[in-house]
Amino acid sequence: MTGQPVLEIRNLDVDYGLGDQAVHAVREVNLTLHRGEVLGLAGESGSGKSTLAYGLTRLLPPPGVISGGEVIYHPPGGEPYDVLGLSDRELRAFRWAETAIVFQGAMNSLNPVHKISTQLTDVIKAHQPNLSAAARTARAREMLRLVGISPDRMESYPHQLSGGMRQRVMIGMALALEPQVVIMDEPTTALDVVMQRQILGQLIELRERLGFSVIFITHDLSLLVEFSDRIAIMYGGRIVEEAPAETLYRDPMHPYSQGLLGSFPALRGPRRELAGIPGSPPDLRAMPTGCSFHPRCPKAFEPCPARLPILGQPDAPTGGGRTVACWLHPARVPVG
Amino acid sequence: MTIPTSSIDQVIPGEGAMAQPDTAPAAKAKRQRLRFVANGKAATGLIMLAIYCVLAIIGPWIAPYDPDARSNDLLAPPSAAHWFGTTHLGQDVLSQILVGTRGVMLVGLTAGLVATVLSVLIGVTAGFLGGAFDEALSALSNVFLVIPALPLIIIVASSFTTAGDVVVALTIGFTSWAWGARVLRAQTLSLRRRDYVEASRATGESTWRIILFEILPNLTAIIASGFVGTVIFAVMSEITLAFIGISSISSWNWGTILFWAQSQQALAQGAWWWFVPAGLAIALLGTALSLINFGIDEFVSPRLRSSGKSKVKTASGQTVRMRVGFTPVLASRPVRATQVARSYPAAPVSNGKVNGAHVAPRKEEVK
Amino acid sequence: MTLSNSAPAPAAGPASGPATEVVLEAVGLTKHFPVRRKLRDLFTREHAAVHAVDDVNLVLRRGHVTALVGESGSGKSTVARLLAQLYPRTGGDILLHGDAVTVKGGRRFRAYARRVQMIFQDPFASLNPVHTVRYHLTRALKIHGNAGRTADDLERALADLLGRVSLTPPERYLEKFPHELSGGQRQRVAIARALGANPEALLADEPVSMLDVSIRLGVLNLLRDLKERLNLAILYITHDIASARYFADETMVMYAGRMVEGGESETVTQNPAHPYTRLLIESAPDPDRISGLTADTGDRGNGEPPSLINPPAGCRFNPRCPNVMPRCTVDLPPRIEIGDRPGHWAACWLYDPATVAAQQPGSAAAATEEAAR
Amino acid sequence: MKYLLQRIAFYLFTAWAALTLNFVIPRMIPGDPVKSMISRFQGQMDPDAIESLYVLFGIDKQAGIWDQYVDYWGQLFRGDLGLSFTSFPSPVSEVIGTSVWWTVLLVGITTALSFAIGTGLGVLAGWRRGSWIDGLLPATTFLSSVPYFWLGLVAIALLAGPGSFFPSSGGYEPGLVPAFDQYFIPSAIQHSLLPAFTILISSVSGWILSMRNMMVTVAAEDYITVAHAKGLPERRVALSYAARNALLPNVSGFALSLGFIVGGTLLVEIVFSYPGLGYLLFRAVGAKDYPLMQGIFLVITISVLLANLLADVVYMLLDPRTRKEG
Amino acid sequence: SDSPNNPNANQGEAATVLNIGMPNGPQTENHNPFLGTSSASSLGYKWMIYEPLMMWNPVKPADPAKPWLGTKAEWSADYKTVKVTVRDGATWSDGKPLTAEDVAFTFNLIKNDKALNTGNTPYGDITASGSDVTIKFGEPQFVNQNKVLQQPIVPKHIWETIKSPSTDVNKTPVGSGPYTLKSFTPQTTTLVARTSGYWGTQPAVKELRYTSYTDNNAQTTALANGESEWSFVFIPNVQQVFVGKNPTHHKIWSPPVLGIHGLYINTTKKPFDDAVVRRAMDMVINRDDIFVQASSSYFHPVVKSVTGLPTPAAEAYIAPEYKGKEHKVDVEGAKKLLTDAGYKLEGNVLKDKSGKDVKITLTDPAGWSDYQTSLEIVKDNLSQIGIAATVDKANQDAWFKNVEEGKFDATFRWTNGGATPYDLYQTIMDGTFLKPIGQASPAGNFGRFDSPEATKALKDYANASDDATRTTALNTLQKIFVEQMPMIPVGADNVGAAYNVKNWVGWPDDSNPYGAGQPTQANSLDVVLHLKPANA
Ligand SMILES: Nc1ncnc2c1ncn2[C@@H]1O[C@H](COP(=O)(O)OP(=O)(O)OP(=O)(O)O)[C@@H](O)[C@H]1O
Ligand SMILES: Nc1ncnc2c1ncn2[C@@H]1O[C@H](COP(=O)(O)OP(=O)(O)OP(=O)(O)O)[C@@H](O)[C@H]1O
Ligand SMILES: [Mg+2]
Ligand SMILES: [Mg+2]
Repeated sequence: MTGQPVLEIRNLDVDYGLGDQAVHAVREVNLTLHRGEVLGLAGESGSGKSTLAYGLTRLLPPPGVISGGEVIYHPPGGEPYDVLGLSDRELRAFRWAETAIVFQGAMNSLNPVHKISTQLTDVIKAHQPNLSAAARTARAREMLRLVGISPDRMESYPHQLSGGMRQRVMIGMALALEPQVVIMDEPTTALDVVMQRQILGQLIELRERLGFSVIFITHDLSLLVEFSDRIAIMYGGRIVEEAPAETLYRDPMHPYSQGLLGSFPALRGPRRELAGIPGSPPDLRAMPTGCSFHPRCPKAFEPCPARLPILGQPDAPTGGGRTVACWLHPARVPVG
Repeated sequence: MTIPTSSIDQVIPGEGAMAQPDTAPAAKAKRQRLRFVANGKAATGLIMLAIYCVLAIIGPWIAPYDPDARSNDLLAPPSAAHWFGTTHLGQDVLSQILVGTRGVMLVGLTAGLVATVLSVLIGVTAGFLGGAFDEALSALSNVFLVIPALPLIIIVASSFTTAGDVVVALTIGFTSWAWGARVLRAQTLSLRRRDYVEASRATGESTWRIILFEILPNLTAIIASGFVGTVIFAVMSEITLAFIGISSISSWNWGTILFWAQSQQALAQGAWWWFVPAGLAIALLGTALSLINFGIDEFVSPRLRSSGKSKVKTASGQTVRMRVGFTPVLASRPVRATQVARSYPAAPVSNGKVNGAHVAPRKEEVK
Repeated sequence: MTLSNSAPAPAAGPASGPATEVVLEAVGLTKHFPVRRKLRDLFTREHAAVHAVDDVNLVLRRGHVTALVGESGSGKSTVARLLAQLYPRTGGDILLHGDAVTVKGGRRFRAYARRVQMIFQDPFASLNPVHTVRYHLTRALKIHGNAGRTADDLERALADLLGRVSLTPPERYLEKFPHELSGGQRQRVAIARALGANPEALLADEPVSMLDVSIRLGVLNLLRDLKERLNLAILYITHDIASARYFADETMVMYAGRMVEGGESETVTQNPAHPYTRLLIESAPDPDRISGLTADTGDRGNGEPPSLINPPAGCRFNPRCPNVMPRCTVDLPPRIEIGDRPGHWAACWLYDPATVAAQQPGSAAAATEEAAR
Repeated sequence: MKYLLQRIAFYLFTAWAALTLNFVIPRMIPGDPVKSMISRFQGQMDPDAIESLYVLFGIDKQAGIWDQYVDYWGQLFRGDLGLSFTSFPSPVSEVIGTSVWWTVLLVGITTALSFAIGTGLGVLAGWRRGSWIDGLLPATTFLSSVPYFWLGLVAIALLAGPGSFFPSSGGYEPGLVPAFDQYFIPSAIQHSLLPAFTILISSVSGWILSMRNMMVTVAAEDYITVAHAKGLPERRVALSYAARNALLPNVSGFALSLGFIVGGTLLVEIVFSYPGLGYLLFRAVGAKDYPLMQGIFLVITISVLLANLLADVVYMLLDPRTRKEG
Repeated sequence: SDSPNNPNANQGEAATVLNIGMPNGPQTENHNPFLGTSSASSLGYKWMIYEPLMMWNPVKPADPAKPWLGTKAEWSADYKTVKVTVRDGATWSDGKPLTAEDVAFTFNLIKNDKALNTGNTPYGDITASGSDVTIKFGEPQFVNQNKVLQQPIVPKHIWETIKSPSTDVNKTPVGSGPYTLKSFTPQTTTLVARTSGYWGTQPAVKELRYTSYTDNNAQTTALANGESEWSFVFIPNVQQVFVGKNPTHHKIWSPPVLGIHGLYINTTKKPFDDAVVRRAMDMVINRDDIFVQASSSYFHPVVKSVTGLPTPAAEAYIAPEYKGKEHKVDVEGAKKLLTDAGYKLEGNVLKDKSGKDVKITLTDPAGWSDYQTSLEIVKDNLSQIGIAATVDKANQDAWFKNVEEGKFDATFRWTNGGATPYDLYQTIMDGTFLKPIGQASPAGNFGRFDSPEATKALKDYANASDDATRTTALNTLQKIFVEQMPMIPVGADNVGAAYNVKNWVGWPDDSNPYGAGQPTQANSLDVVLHLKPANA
């Protein structure tokens, strides 16, 4: 099922502001999402994960602008096209039907003044205007059942639901049109671990049934390792490493990835030695030259401050399907 | 004559500010305090206000004539000698406006000050102490809020035997604190629960120090906005009182000028110069204060800030408006994807070329 | 910053070791928040209350970190605030060096605050944005008379304080406003402020949950370092049970306002006894459990924590508990020693010898016991 | 429901406080209705009439303040507001009754209209930030700072000259008898146009500004982004998601402004000699007509309270969150 | 349509309507002729419905009153009794005859209800016999004779059933006048001529429309555009605003009456206790400027005579020694007067005898624009003789109180008006009103003018039983006034009108001052009865 790309992000650049004032929050990101896979996106706060997610669907609020790149979408059986080149009308039709998004705060994602049913059906109405009202309601009920909420909560207002229920409603809503891609931006950070597991479990189960692809964003690496097929690590607006989850966990190549993994105390197994990442995240307005991680990197050596490492397949024969941007592992085949 | 509802409302949009306790501005307060002045609207407003303040001080000296002095140019239209024309007694309207500025500013500022002090005292105490105290004080301010202010001011002002500037200012001040108190109470209530207040309590700070040094500084924007709002209201009320002949102000103010113009039926006599300058002076003062308020609003709620440019040029030379929901795309051409393929020839689109004319398909077509 | 802190000597149980003088102790601590009372409630019969904390016993020892874990809303912060005397309590006692203390404000509160200090969860919220680092620290020093007599003394005290939390050189930080600092730096300032009082006990309420992954460790290591150097008693509150394992000597688990399990950290995390602790640990993300999304994890109850206004009778976990017994819905389980390690206990009928025995005959035994009462 | 009950309790309390204030204030006013009447006639009224007027108005003897207070409430419950001094012995309720409709119709309709237009434009301005409507904002700010009455004066000067379509004063053509017929209604409308425009122009900007700001604030909410992400038609996002939520805080503003109808636009009525309640209050104050003042103030206060109550109900209907708990 | 507003309903009769306006604001329906607060009094239409016994012309106060419902009135020599003969043949609009009983009833009604006795007249016995009514008084009524006989008479058969005449609104007025009520709205009251039964000649005006404009502005506009044909209102710049709009038809007529406006001076304050100072002030105050600028060249006709008596109304009363003596501004004369009396003019500052600067505060309520204007002019004038004046704009209530209690330096105020100069002088000089500073004297003598001689002269005038005594007393009063100047007269009250001669002619004017022009005056009925269609 994997292998076929569904979404290709090419050289995406996203800025906040214009001209000299611009903050380059996402730079030259290349990423391919394959059909049916869960792609994890990790990195610490401010590394540009959300910006990337919003940017590829053009949902960034002002002053965000997309300053370059393209996002090629491959509809099943259709001709691929660039999402960034769609007109407003086309984009509206594209949204939700092809890519749905689940945002971090479910409380704020649901319109407080409309009932759940309204919010579930209006998206169906917008995209499938020919469907009868009854069919829409039926579909909405089905979606609720799918995410484990009793359909008699249809007529509730968001504030009448608990945080977990709201989040599940959002997931249900995201799946209502059976999109190819679901982007989830920290969908569970506000929730309890118990609840978090419950919801993610449900999601994975649904993916198995419906076959959509997921971009899953969080900075909790241990969560990602457990849940995703592939993981991309972001740092300072760039992807610094990308690999299958297991590979990344066992053998992170980029020092930043190593640092991230070393920061998590493990609950089980032998007590590991914890090594944090010294220093603080870079200021996007004044990025370090060369590799932006070099000021914090314990293994930095002479090319690091000077030249930017390119994301590519590392030389070392460490198994296929992984890329890294680090001078320790110079690229054999650059991506993009 | 009503307070522009927008002014204070926006500081706390509904209960919004309470719902999202820690927004960026709180964290960046100090730096932005200066940026507030850099705000275009606020700066314009402040400059205008400064001019008014200067006029309030030096007005009587730079006035070309004694505002009471009669001349033989009865009801003369604007001329070189009398820029704003004269009244039915041959008094110089310009001089009256200049001399009248002081009274207006004085009453406005005094009333604003009184109302602000009251609203801070009542609002912050109620919000901080809570309990029965809070219930009583908020009931009080709610009552004052609901009781219509202008009629009340008219009735009260007309009840004083010597309604001088001070009395008018105090009357206005004492009847118009309620709105500010309510806003401040709500804000204090949310501040009181902030960690830094709790933290300073845990450090062992005394209650009054917490109110004065931890809470009040964080309310400055709201207090300032309330102050400006009340000043607008006070100026309008004062002018109204003078205009309908209720306040017995011996000195000139713009309302007095309008009163004379109205009672001498300046309109019927075609003496537009008699009431136009005073009205404009009021309107411009009001505008200045409103602008300052907008500045404060934008400072408090950064979303209201118009972020520099609102239009961007894309690579193809098209101008696109920045807006929510549709992020502008600068580099790739906005129209057709075929051109994308051409400018990035390496794009490894797996099955053939990118079809530029392709429109996002409907769901039905996909299935 | 890469402090290689291996686990503390695992043999050192809470009862052993010389440096375990008790600083602060909570006995039967209880806090009920009245549900906001309106005028009309004056006429209703009973006042509803949030049972935020019920009958909590806790001991903080010198040079010892006690972790308090539990899900959101289980009452952890309330416990901390009660210990800091920021809330009046509904019941129970707080013993400082064995003496019951109740202070509300004024001088006695200051005296208490000098010995027990609290660090708040959110470093972004716990520093007043309008004041500089200098102001925050100076106040902490002045209030507790640690500022010395002269301006020089003060400078020295400030530098010392910042040095203790590794913010050096001090002059680089003193004049900064909170927004000019990173999260980790802010949390350090908050800790420095607490240290300004020169306390014996530090109540750290989720001191790292708002911090970024890479910074967390630094702050935690700092706290551990302080514990060791200053011989502080630390209460470490978190809902991240993994960090409790690494950082605390002893771990207590709270559920819906009650303590449900306690013991040495390693024991509690590796051999959880209470069903809730088990659920918690199972739910925590675990990289080693790749493709571990088994169906059973998804179906642990409906995931809804109980209402604290009308908490369930008996064990509060009973509506979600997979091992629920009839007795759980009736009787409140007491602390029961598990016996695997000294000091490991759980408030669960599963470990009651009587229950264990009665398990086989079925619910009849429970019924007879019911009758006996 | 509890929410509503609680609000009603609040309104009852406020009404009591306002009514008591209403009782107290005129008693603090030192003026004297008889003297005011004499002064209005400047010498053409016999000074000997003073005494007979005191007797006539029943203010020649004073009851204890508490008795007066009790009496006052008694009268209120009987719906008796006393007799007006200026048009003695007409009951205050009757005097108010003749003018209240003018105000309610003119200012009420105008305020509602202004709210509707202002909100509509505000929605547009807030939604399409940076479009041409934003260019109007400075002008709007200026207009909202202009005193109503001055705008009225200018309007009269510019538009209501002799032979103009716009009459400069009054509520209808003198000589007409108020009736619902083809002569009176057009005349009444014609007379209300200028005052209405005046109020509209100077009040609409306030709504535009506040609604715009609310829209801008709301447009940055997550659920708006979600609505966009859902690919909903722009109209639906703008109206059903953004405007619907942005409207909520303005509802109470609208209620307050309904309350200000009388007080706030008194000057428009003065300038246009419009026979409404505000003008009546102005005259009552001038004539020291306490009963009338009390009556008007009462009407104003009650209407403010009712408007607020209404706003609460509307708010409750619009915002499901308030429906749950208080 | 049967709408009252249908213009066709009145078609062909357009010229039979007279539009009268008053700037009194919306009215509430009240046709009670006894109450000054009723709409009938406020707009003046009570005089069209109810008639007095005698029709007195305030413009020529010394002329005898015209018989009206009474054919003659005989006063006793001491003016304590009057016997009125009631006209035969007058009927009420409900058809009942008007008798002496009605007259006696009316006066008894007033006598028995203090609230109705607006003149505070000391009524004694009132009896009717045949067509005669005899009214006795407790005091001589020489100065009040016309006021008494101006009382509108009401029908006994209706009013005896009214329980509380002082609070009744008299919804369906029944009077003896030529008009009856047709309709009432807060803005407009319409009267129509009786078709039959009126004792006098039928009026040419068939319908009277009284419109109450909300204020002076509205009234002025209505006059200027011809909407309103008859009114009494202050019009600033009247020539431009009203007359100039249509000079052939728009007329203004403002005959003075025996009541004046002027500057009261507190005679207890130094140096204004010195008559020399007051006279000097009088000499510099420019009455003409005030007339032109404060009263729009008509509203308060200049008091020219040095005696303070307005002419021509008081022509007949002016003492021989003052006949023709008119006030003139004489700055030099004033300065000489002052320096001769020991005052010093140093540069622009007048020093009193003790060497102090002479200063004065002029006060009047803030809202009274004509008085305020006058004060501004006075202030300017006084500066010519070095008196530094400041104008204080007081609160109306405070002003009232302070003036009555004598707490002022100088203030513009009116005097009472009457049928003789008595009321005028009484307000200024009567020692019986004299109260210490701080105690209110509401009826007059605000300046605390203490002259037993004047007090005696006033008393003599009111109580005399022969004309010679009265003349002597009045001459004495004039002499005191001129020499002491207790109050500086400026302008007179007027009872004139602004009227439009496009449709109706026959209005009183200078050539034929047969009555007051003001539509609310008692003799307005006389004016209406004089009107004839312009094109007839
Ligand atoms: N409106 C803006 N103007 C300027 N910079 C911005 C703006 N919004 C975001 N940024 C910056 O862009 C960078 C990327 O932000 P983004 O929200 O994508 O990070 P993230 O990886 O999602 O972080 P988190 O984990 O906290 O959600 C951050 O450094 C942030 O400071
Ligand atoms: N001031 C208060 N008034 C009423 N209820 C309160 C108050 N403070 C806390 N509570 C309630 O008490 C319970 C315990 O709250 P507490 O903050 O102690 O939980 P917590 O374990 O610290 O949660 P978290 O992990 O989210 O910080 C919660 O249900 C909370 O709603
Ligand atoms: Mg993010
Ligand atoms: Mg907490």
